Amino acid sequence: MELFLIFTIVGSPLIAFLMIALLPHRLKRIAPLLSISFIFLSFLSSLLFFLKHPQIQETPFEVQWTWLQANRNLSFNVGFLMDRLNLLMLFVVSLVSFFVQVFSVAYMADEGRGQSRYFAFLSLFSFAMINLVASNNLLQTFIFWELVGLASYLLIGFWYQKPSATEASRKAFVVTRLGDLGFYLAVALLTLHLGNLNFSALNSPEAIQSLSGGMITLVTLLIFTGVMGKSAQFPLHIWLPDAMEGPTPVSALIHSATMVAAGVFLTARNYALFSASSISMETILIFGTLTAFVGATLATIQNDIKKILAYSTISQLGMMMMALGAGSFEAGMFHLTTHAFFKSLLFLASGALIHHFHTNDIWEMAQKGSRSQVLTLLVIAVGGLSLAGIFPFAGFWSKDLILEALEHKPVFHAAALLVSFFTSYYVFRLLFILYFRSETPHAHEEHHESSLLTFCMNFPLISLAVGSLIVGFMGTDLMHHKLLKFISPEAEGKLSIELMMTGTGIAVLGLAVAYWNYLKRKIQPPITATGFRRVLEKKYFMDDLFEKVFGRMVLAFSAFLNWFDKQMVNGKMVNGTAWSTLRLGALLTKVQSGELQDYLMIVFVIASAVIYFLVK
Amino acid sequence: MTLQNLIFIILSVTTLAAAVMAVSFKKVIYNAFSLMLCLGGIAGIFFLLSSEFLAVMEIIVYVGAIAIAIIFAIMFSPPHFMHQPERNWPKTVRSIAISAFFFATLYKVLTTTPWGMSTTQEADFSIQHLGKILLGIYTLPFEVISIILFIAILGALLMARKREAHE
Amino acid sequence: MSESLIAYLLLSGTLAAIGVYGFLERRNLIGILISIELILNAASINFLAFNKFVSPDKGLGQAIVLLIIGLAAAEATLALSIILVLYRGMTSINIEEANHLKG
Amino acid sequence: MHFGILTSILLCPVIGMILILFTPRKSEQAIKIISLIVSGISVFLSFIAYNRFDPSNVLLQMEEKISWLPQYGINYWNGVDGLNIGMILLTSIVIFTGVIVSWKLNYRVKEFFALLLFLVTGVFGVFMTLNLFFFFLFYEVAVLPMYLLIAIWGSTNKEYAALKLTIYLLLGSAFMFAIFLAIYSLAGAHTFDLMTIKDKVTFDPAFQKIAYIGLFLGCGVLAGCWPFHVWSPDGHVAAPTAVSMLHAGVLMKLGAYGIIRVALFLFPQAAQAWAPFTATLATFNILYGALVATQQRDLKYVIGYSSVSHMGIVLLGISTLTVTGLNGALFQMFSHGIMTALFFACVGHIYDECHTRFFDELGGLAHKIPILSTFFIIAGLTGLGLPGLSGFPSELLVLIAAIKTYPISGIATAIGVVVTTFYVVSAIMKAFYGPLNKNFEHIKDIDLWQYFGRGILVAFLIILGVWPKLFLNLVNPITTYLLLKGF
Amino acid sequence: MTSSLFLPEIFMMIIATVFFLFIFLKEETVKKYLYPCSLILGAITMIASFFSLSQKGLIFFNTYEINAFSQSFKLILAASLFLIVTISDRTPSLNAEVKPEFFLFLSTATLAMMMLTSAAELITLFIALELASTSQYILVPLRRGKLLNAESGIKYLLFGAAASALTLYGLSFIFGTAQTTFIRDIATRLPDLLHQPIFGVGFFLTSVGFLFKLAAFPFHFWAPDVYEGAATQVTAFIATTSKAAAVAVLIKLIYLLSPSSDTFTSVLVLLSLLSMSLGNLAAMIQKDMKRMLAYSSIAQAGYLLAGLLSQSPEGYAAVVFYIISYLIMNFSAFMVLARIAESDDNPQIKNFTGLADRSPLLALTLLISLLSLAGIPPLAGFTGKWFLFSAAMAKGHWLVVLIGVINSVISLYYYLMVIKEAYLGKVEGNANTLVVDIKTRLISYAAIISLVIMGVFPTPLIHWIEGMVRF
Repeated sequence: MELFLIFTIVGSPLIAFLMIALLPHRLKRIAPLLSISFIFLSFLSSLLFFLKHPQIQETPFEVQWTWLQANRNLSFNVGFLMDRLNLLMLFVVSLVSFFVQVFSVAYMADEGRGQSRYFAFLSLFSFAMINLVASNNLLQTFIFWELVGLASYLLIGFWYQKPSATEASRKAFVVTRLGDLGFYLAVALLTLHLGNLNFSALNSPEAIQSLSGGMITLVTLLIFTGVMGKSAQFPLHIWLPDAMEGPTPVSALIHSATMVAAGVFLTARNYALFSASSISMETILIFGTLTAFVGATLATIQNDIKKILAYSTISQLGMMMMALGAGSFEAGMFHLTTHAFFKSLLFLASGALIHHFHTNDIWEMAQKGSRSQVLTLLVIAVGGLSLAGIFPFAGFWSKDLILEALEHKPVFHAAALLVSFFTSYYVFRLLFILYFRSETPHAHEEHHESSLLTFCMNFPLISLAVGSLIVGFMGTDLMHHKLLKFISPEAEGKLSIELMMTGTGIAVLGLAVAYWNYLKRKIQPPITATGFRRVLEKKYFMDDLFEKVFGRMVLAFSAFLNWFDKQMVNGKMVNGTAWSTLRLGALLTKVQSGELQDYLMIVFVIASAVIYFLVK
Repeated sequence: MTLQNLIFIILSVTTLAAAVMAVSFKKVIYNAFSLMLCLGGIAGIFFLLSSEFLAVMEIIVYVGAIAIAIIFAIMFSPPHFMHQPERNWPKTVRSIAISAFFFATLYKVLTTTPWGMSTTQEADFSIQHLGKILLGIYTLPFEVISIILFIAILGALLMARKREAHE
Repeated sequence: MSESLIAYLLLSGTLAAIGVYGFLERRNLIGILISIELILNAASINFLAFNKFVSPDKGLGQAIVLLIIGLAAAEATLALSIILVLYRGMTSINIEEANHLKG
Repeated sequence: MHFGILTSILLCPVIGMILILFTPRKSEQAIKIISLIVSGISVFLSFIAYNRFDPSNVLLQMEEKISWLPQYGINYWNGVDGLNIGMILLTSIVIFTGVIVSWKLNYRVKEFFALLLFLVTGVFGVFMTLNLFFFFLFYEVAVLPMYLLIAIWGSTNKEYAALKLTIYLLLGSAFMFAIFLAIYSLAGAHTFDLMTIKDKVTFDPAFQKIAYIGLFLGCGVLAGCWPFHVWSPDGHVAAPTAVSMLHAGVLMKLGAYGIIRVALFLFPQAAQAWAPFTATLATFNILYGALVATQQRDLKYVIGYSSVSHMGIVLLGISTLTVTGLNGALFQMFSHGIMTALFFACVGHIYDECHTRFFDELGGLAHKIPILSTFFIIAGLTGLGLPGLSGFPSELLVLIAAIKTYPISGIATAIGVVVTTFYVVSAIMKAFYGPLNKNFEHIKDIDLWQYFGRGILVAFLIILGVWPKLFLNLVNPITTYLLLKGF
Repeated sequence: MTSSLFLPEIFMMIIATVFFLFIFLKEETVKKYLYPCSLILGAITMIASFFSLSQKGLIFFNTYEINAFSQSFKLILAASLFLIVTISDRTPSLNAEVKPEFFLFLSTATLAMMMLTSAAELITLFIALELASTSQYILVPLRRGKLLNAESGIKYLLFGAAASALTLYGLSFIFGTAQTTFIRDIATRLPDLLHQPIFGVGFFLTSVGFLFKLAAFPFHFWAPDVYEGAATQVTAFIATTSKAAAVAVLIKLIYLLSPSSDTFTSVLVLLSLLSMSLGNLAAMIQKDMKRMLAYSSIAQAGYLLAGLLSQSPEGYAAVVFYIISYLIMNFSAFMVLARIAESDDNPQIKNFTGLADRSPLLALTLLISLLSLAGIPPLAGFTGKWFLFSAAMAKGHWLVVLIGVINSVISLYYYLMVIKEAYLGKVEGNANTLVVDIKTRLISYAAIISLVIMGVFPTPLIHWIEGMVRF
């Protein structure tokens, strides 16, 4: 019975993908319905699985088969592991994916033939993500890790007519694969040294003893490079802002809740291995802080609504990494869950706004009377407040948990506070511009949408808003930390009061500064960027660093190789030898001078030489 | 020194001198004449080697026929008053060197090998014995030599006939 | 210098060497022909010398020399006829001008 | 005694060729059908051979032996074991799809298909035979028709490429010729039968060292080993579609197969001694091929250089001399064969439709030919080793084997994978995505028949990617046996 | 009885006399009857020598030995004469009135070569060699009235005269040391002769005459000029038949009398290496087809020497196998040449453009023969080379094998140039498709099939040859 449930969880999106891909043209229209129903089926079965196994915390359910026999004593297997961490992620992934697909029905309504392709890719992505989450060994995670990268490549480049979209998809795929390089090497090293890649084996105490300290650090850091690539940590985060070229529901699903969270999940999954080496924990902490700071600062100056949310995701992921680095993986996972809800909510809402105003720029939305979209603005407010960490919303609880985890690291604690200040600053900047700075809505033409489409648009928004509220409370002691207990039994979730006070204080401070800037002085977006702002404009020169330095250097080297191949290897070695044999031939024919006496001279010389040798 | 040796020395000196003259004179006609002299000397040596018939044959065929044919050819070819190409020294030096090298190796070979002298005393040099061999062991070469001569003459005729066709 | 085998062999060796010299040096076709005759005669001296001093059956060498003389005659006639054809073609029998076929 | 299945596979193309020679020149359709039937039978027969083959039994199966010239140690001896059953299957599939793909050919059809079948006979022969004489004979039979096929039906600077290719490959085979004879007489084997040589003769180390490197470079020339790879990009680009499919798909595997079957089998100690050298060459292959591929402006050149890079992975797998490495190499040979065949099939169609392969002239084709672009993208993804497609398991196995013995090569392979991703994705972007080039309005997508031809290849890629056991079960026992027996 | 022993030679003499009589007939009867009559006579000789294959015996006071070896070579020589005669119907470079003499000299040359193969006595050998050379000296300048052929004629004659003079000199040395000219007797005296260097010198000088006919390295200089200067049919004759005779004699001499001192073998190795490399390298840049085939025949002489230098029964068998396949390959190449050359001037490589369109059969024959010359499987050339090089390798001459194989790759280059011209060349305007008469068609099919059969299934032929090579 469990096996059947697992297969439905894991297999249903794949079936949806195959059915849509093989659908004849006439039936392309039912693609959305197909993919939504199957993702919902997967969500239901995971729920059912949880209900049937309440005591899931203690006895994880695992099943596996051998997939690849490398040689007599080395084999890789394929399997599924169901324990509290997996189930939590399964809920998050399938739920968010379900809401996004419902929303996409409305968003992609006027896409026509591309719609079936869109939904096929979406179900492919959900299949890959679910399997990644449910897998029981590192190799299978790596396999679906790359498939997820592929799905994000296909979806970012969905509107392949736009050169900028294809450019962004290429960048995303190459950068993530650069990260996966480390992960790939880690998988190879671990197979070499441990032979068995199951998570249970990896994190077992005897495995950690058998590996030398240096090897554990090396392997964990290599895995971390993979995580950096996928979860857009500091040096490899450059692809996420460009990934906004894709349709907004895609960003909502992939670039806020699921894919980017995969890195955090992987670290959490192998937490025993990671925590075994203090150096890697330190590096995770440092990189997490850097990412959080960079993300938050860059988000403050963006005018494109999706870019703001992208940078905010980067900074929140940085926060999660800081929590993991600091030693409490339940804080990280709890923030991941809450973040999944309110960030996907924010993205979907901004999608609704873009869909309505046909522009990404918040200032233009303001001119076009963004105030008129009451429901969307309300929902954005809910999401924004929970992002900023205001009291009753989900963000507040999980952020404070992280602050509490960072308690004993003063420097990183201060950095976290600074980041949450910037977070609340750009959230309220967004809200004030959209709400208070918007002109009175001129009588815009009321293009009425069919009731179904509006429902598809609003239902996910509302449910996600409610979700982001409930999830927050589940962590508090009111519901005696049901969610926290669910994540890790021994976590004592009470928060110290003064920490809550400082958190809220910082958030209010951010609100005040934003109010001062945008309502009081009504500053317009500055034209010329000066000083620190220019640095921000140039995204800390990171993009240039990659494009100009690495890209140019590698391409220059391969240009040299290409020249070397054409001229030296091909030109000199091959044509050269051919030319010299021909020259030798021409030389030999010179000997054939046509003079009989020259011939005979050679004949007699050689004849007497031979006689001489024969005699000697 | 017996009379035999004396004659041998005189004959060989004359032959060699004539041979040198045959290949060194600028005018071809002189070469032809010195060739005839040299062949005469060789006939003498044949005589010394106790095969008189061959000496006579040498005189008749070589001197009488081939040398004369050569002189005929010289008459047909460009008259000797036309300017003779002056001597090309590098070529001469080169050929002297090669022939000297050739002779040196031959000399080395000849002098080092122990020649087994024949033991049989009754040496029958007579013409009857020669005839018996020519029609005994060498019947086939004897026939074939006639075909060769026939072919050579036919070829010469052909070359001559080419003259009209050519004009 | 006693009249022994070595003497004759050396004599024919020098004759052959002179023939070779003539062959390589003469610029006139007929000159070359003459030097060929010389080499052939050197060989016949060789044969006769061996016939007298070494060969058990004295008639062998003589028969061979007889055949050689026949051969030489055939060769000479043929060579002379071709030389005359060449002379008609390029009005000179200088070997160095007969080098159109080369390369 | 079952009828000689191997000889009948070998005879299929020969009979086809003879039939074609007698069909009149004008009835082109009949010629195409004959070659299709013949290659179809060869596919059918190789499938029979495949499922009759029992992997656990490591010894030779379906042996056929006819003594040809016994006193010269030459006898016609075919046999199948784990190494070549996969290759025979690969060849039959590639020729079958190759014939389908060149269905629209109209210039001198008779000679084209006759030469194509002659080429395949050579390839089949090499994969089946266990006698060095016939190995060499079929090896050259496989190379020579290449010249005419490329020189007459080829495209960019075809004559130069054809000549370079033929002379290069034959020069490589010249070394093999000398070494085979040396094995026969110098080492006193007095037979060309591979197995009897192995049992009868123990070669002295000095001879082994020279012989191994001679064979490795001789076969390596065909396998596109680094300094001798120069002919393969030009050859692929100039060759017509079916020929470059066969060539990159199968002929390059001939070289690698030769190294394993003859060089590694007979001279294991020398293989060990030379392993570091060959591994560095292979690493050079991988990185060099990938990096140069990024610079190419012609779609076919990109694939040509990618073949060089992927063959580097095969050579690296061989030089690790571990069971995993060898399994990875054999798997990569099979999967790369199918992948390149698919690549060239797609590019062939693009060239027929748009008459150009340069990136700056192409663009936005996905809009007009969606099915073909999907096939191309699938081939590209296999190239960059995406899990779920057959490229991944082989690269994984080779990486694991390489990391243990040559860590630098292992890292280089991983970096190579990233560079491959870059040039594959850029190629897809430049050729298929972006705005549609205006003068390609008229191009039409592949019809059902062509779809079927390429579909088989895609099916193989996916099946092997998802379920690699199918191929590895074949290969595992023989490689373990080979390496155990050798060292 | 003895006459049946001497059957092939008798028939050759009959042919010679018939052709001689033709000289005196009128112009148009000659034009009408000469060619068919020569075909019939050629065929009869071939059949006669086929029937006399099993003869054995010694005639002419055992100076003339008839055994399997000599009889099979007579069959080969008769066959190649017949083939040469078949392609001499239209000879643009020989004017009509010279035709009877042309056939006469051909037959006398073949007669002489037949005698060469079974001569058991050195002087008979030499005289037969002279007869063969003399008839060839006349054939070369026969070409229609251009100066070049006279020049090539005189070069061939003088070079030949020098070579035969040296041979004669060598013979005198052998006569001097062995006191006898019968090869069998010398063979019996061989053990004590070997330590005398003079015998080695004599033997080498004797082989000079035959290396000259084989066109091996130092004695090859005449080949390019003569091949280019002579008429196509004459060149074909010199390239095929005289080479076969030279090989036969060399095999017999080396088999029986070879001073197996390693200096002699290293001399042969040197000659083989040099002629192979020089032949192939020089041929690469040739434009004139006949001159290219001349250089390629020098290279083939190098391969034959590679077989000879092994001085082992397998080596000799390989040489005989290779010379047979060489005859067929070279003959079919010259046949295509003869058909291509309409006018008298030599066919250049560019005359072959678009041959595949003009006449596919001739193009195919050219392709098969040139590829077989280059040693590409599955043709006879490859199998021949395989046997040659395996014999050489058996005696440890790995350098000869390596250089030989690299040379055959180089040779492939210039053969491919011709094939490229034939198959890829676009002939502008409506190409006058060559009308190929039945006879050529038949011979082409025969040549192609025999080359492929000898390549793929050489067993019966090799067995027959091995039996034959035993003296």
